[in-house]
Amino acid sequence: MSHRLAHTEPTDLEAFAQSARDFLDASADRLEDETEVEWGAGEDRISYFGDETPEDATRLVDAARAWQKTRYAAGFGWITGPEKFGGRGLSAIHDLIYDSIEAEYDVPDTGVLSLIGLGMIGPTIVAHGSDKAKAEYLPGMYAGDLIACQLFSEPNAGSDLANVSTRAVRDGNGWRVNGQKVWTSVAQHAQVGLALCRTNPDVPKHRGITALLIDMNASGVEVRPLRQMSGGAEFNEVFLTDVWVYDSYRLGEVDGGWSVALTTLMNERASVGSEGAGPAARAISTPFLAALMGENGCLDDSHARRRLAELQADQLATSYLNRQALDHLISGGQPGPEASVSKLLYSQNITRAAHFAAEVVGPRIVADTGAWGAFSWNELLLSTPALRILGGTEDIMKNILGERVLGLPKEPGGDAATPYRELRTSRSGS
Amino acid sequence: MSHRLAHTEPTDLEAFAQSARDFLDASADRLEDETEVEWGAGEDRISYFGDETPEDATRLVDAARAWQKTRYAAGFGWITGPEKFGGRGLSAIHDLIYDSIEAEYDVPDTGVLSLIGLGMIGPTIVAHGSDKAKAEYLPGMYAGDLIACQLFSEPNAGSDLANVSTRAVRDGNGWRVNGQKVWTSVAQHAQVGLALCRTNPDVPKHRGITALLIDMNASGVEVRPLRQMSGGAEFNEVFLTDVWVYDSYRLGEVDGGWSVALTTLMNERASVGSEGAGPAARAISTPFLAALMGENGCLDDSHARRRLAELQADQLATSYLNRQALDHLISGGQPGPEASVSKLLYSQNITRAAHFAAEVVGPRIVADTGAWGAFSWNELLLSTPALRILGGTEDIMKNILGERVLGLPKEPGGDAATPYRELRTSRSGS
Amino acid sequence: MTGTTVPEREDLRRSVRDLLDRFGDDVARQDAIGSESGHSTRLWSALAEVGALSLTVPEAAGGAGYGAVEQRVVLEELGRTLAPTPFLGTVVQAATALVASGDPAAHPHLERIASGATLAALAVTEGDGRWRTAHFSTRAELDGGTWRLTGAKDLVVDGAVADLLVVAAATESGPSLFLVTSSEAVERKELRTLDLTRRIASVAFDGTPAELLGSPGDAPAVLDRVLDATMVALAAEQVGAARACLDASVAYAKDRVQFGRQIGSFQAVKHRCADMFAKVQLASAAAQEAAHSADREPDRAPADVAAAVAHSVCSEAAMFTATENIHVHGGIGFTWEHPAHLYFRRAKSSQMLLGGPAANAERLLARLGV
Amino acid sequence: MTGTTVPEREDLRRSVRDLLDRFGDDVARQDAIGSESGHSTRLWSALAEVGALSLTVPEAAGGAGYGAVEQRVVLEELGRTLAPTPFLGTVVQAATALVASGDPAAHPHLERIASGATLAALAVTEGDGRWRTAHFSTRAELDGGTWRLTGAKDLVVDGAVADLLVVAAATESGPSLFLVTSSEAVERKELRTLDLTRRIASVAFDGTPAELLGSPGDAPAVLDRVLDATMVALAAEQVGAARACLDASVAYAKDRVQFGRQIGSFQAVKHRCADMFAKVQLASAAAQEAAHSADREPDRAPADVAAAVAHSVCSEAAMFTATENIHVHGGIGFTWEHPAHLYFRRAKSSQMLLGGPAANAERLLARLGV
Repeated sequence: MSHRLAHTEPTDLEAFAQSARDFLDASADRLEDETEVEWGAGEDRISYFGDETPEDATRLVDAARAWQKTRYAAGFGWITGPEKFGGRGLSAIHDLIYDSIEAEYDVPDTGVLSLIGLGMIGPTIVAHGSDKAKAEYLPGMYAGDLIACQLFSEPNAGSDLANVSTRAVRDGNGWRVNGQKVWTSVAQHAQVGLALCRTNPDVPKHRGITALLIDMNASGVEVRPLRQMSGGAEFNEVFLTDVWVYDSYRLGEVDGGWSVALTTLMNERASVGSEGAGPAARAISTPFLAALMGENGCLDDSHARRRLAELQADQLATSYLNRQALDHLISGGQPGPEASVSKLLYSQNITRAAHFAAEVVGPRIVADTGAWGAFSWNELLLSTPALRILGGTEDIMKNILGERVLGLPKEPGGDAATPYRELRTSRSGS
Repeated sequence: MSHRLAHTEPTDLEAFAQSARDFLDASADRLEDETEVEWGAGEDRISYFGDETPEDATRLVDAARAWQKTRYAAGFGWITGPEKFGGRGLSAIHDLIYDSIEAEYDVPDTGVLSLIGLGMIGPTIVAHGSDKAKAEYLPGMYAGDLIACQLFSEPNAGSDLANVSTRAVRDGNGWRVNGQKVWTSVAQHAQVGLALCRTNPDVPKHRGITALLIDMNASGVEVRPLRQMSGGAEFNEVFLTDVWVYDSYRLGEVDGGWSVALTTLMNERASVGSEGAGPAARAISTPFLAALMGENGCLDDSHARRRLAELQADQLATSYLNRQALDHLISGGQPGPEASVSKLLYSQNITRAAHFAAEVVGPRIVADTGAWGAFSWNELLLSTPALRILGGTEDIMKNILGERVLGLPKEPGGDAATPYRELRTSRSGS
Repeated sequence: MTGTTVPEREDLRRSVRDLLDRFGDDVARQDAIGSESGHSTRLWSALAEVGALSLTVPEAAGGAGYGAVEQRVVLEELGRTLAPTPFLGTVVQAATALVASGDPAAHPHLERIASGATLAALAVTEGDGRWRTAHFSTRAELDGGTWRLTGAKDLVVDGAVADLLVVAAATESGPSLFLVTSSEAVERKELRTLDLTRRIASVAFDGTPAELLGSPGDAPAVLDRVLDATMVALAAEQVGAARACLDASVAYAKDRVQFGRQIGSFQAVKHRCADMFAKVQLASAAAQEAAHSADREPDRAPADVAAAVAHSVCSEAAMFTATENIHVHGGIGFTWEHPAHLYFRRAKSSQMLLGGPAANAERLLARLGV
Repeated sequence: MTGTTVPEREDLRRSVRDLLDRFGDDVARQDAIGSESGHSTRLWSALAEVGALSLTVPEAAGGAGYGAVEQRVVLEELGRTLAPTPFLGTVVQAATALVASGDPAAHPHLERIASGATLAALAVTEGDGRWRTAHFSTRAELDGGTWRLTGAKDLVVDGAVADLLVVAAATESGPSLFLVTSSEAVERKELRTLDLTRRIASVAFDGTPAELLGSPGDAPAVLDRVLDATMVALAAEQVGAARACLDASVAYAKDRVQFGRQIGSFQAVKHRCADMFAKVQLASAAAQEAAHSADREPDRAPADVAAAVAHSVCSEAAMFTATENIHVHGGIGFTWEHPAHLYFRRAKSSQMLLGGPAANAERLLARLGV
């Protein structure tokens, strides 16, 4: 899809777009439009989360690294980064343009590097890191050598992220860190992690947190895979036991980690809306679902047709929303609340699609009889509860929309002014 | 429907049931089972709220009074009432048995007397009234001469009922009352109203309310009909201007009106579950909706069929729930949370049915082309928003279920301890 | 092609909004609802004056020659206030049919529509009220050089006030469109409506003299364009109405205090408003896409798909926000005096006018090739 | 007729619950899931000992001669804990078929089922997995006085562990039921299942020797009874599971603190729990009605209608509460280790096992005469 580039120095951007096309033409094949579904051909796996064997996972990570290396070398690996640290020094608009052009090509999925590391941790290091930290990590990350993860959530700090209890205490010219992190994706592949640590328990929770870059190979760091209900282990628990970190790997001020975290989260929210239908896009597309209905003898059933139509109307409208938000950014607009809305809609659409497909499949969803494209819907179905929780639960997203976008009043009796040490915690502790 | 009468002195109850049947056989016709729908026959009005002409309304009130007089004379007008005031002195089980037997007969609808007056205000007078008030009002009410209404809600006291601002101040051997009540059904027909009044603004809101019986014909009482969105005026506003009331018409203690109100509300909640599908029962029954589908050519449409089936499954299950709750009471059990659940389900079922019917009707729901059973669905459709609000909003019912039934904690920062005078109010005042 | 810039459209919005603030408040709306014609002729003249009626009329017929993108601005504002006007019947349905017919004889009519001098309506549906493009039982026959119409049309939007009727009828050469300008042998009946802010009539013809519009057999193609234009127009209106409901709920939730708190601080109310907001955002995206693709902008969704998507999503958003707005308002929200029910009525009416969700689902699937 | 009083049934519930507390906790469940047979044989023996397996077996066959009302107690408890057992295949499906066949030759099998000595399963569905009572492609033919079965059955609940298979097959006299007790020419394959706490197998026959159960052509009538018994049983199980999810959510909402408050004090969580409670109450009423009407109690709903109503309402309640329970628990709720997903899996599986909502909607309408 090409974009109208009005309002923003068309010539420069057009030249940039052309250079991106030249690079991609030389380095990758164009994707072909999939309008025909060949039922029964190929693998019928329909997944949201990865569930690869360790060997396959390594292969995919290697491919991601290699493609990042290639585009970095060509000047498209870190378009918005400062030139001093290996970036191209161009605008976010250039970045969006490159992404929309790259989406037309068949290139390796670089999510393992880009979703967390390059998309969220990188910009946070740029904004808050010491020169030493920047120089040490940024070029390696964007050259595809280093993978970064986000050590934020804890068992008692989920929706209430500022409630982190992982302790960092001063120790010489660094910090000694103890605690447990959870829901850490890509930790098993990562060389570096950004951790939120409690450094002052005597002030309110938002004001006693410090952000530290942790070497994931350091002594005391233990990564344990956390298996999710759909079967795979997309996430990890990370145990930090007397992990020692130089102070120069601190981001932001001591006790000023909350604003560092906000930088990271801001970049997360901005990325969510653009993901489209994600890994399950093909499976919940009109042609695939229509083929599924045909295969199961209900292509003429008015109930199934009605549900397909309603689902596709909502999915298409969501895609219009996302595309318009991107157009808006490309033409120089500020990001709006579309990302939060898009996240809510996205999880609703996929959930409806998965239940719809299960119903079309009928009883063969219950056990694997070997029929192609039947039992395979389970993996997506079993991922749907997570979509309402990950990256901010539905409840939290609605609070954000209600309070920050619509200006509705907060709940009374918040704990933002209570010293962390005096806060109430869950009885069972997890 | 006959009830199994195990566990509670079968002989006495059976004799009572037989006497009720004898009375009803002599005084009324049996209802015939309506299983066949004759499409296009008779009136096609499908309403939840009444919307009669004043003449029709008077005729219906007269018929209700006459029937109440008849059954009172026969000893079935106030089965649970104290004999001293004209009641029969029997148990609530006898009452339930009589109701379930009367439901088999074609008798005038006595809702205008019984829903509020006999069902809620009467028991409150019995529990909290002076002997003078009891003697003056109770026999008249149960003999069908007096209609009673409930003067509780106000513009700023809806969900937050204890927030009433209608003032009653001591004046000689009585009270002078000023204020405005709203959502008062049957006020236009009523001779007496039970009002909650603010008598002490210097204590928390629940502790400064007094309950007074107001003569609706007294000087200073003005009843204005309040038209609801479906067109009729089921409710009223009642303006009280310097209305004077003898202290002997006070119910309960001075400043003790909240517990009086709780007695009234308890009787409301108990009555809700038993109402079945209410006035729209026939219209949302399987035969009627199936006839509607047939008439509109979608009896074989799988989408319409699926929606009909889901609706009927939920409606039938709701009727099982109500019937089982009644059985439970008849066999001596305590009322459970079924009434609140039943109210939620009831409003959901009717709302779904009305929207379903509108869709089956198609574009003829938009304007009255004269087709029988088409445009007429609008009145029910336009009543559905009220069902989620009246008698406790959905939100309040869910708070009750969450807090009182499931034991979940209340919201922090309530105002139950703040003196009424210091409470925050809405800026616009309504 | 979009003929206007975003700032130009915002200017248009402001001028329409100013008008509606003056002529379309609650009192004016009640007056219009109760009036003989069902709308304020002063508002209609004022809309003509700011050019709101001529946006999509071709330049050749004295209009601005713009498209759905510009008209959307007007419709959002009309939807926001529910100011009763004959815009849908006259400017959307009848004028689109006149333009789509390609008949130069339609130009004088379009000019008069653009200037506000003529009100018009499109008479298509019959007995069951369902949109159709063929198989009309209303017939036209040539009688000594004059076409004469016989038959009955139900659900004619703005049919009672229309000076000009565009009528679909069967002929020997297939379904065709006719213009009726006289009142000879025309029987009109204003119907009771669900939506109190939009008038609908039935119209019966009994040998009524009529002029052929375009060529015989043209009706299906023209009516297909009218259908899509109506869906795109309703979508814009629905977004305006849905946003009005959201705004009203948010304002009330900030103002209303119960239990010592603004009710908007309760999660039940806050999340209800957030859900309304999400629906409005989605609907707005769909309506925007439908308008821009109707105007054949590049890099947009296929116009026919976008129109059906918008009709589905915007109907749902309007219905949802209208329902929840009443709920947020509690008791006051379901009184006759409060405007909340007018949005509920409009939402249900617009959702059902073109056949309802079932018909639109099949329309969308057909357009997606399923 | 109900053969027991409420206190007697509460005694039964207590004894089953005690057993499950001992043999059916999280660890035991994990062991069972990972085991060869998919269940704990010790638990099965213990269930037999307290009489839980013989409730609906006729007295003539050594059972208690009770009905669905009593079995509902056991099934609610099994649903509550999701203790993996072959109860559905053996006691509900196979035993109901044996009883309904009216064949005295079934008595020894019923006796062994009642004592826990025999596990059994019913093999009905074929290729598409849909419940059917006729048109089987599996065929039975008489071969010198011995019936021999040929064909394949998919989705046989507890099929891999069953000592006794009740098989539906076509014969020249119509669809009939057969008993297979040998493993000669039987190929069984344990299938990967959505529901990890219930085993399902495919079974193939290739000239397998079998005994006729009842008379030729009896299968449709018997299978209709099995279908209703299965719906009533699943409903009871689903109520137990739904209540377990509600209880787990309420407990977690009281325990878990975020933002300095128990999360159950937030309306979003509180109202979610209230919604779950409403679903549980409705489902419980439907399951109760279905069980009592199945036992032909007077003044109850028609048994066939109540069974289909219960299957609809209880499936919905189980699915809803399982989904919302995960959501209330947040991240921990969608981990493999937490039992929440087992309820989600069971809920979807039970909802779809007999054809799913579409099939059940038509079933209900047929029973309502529509």
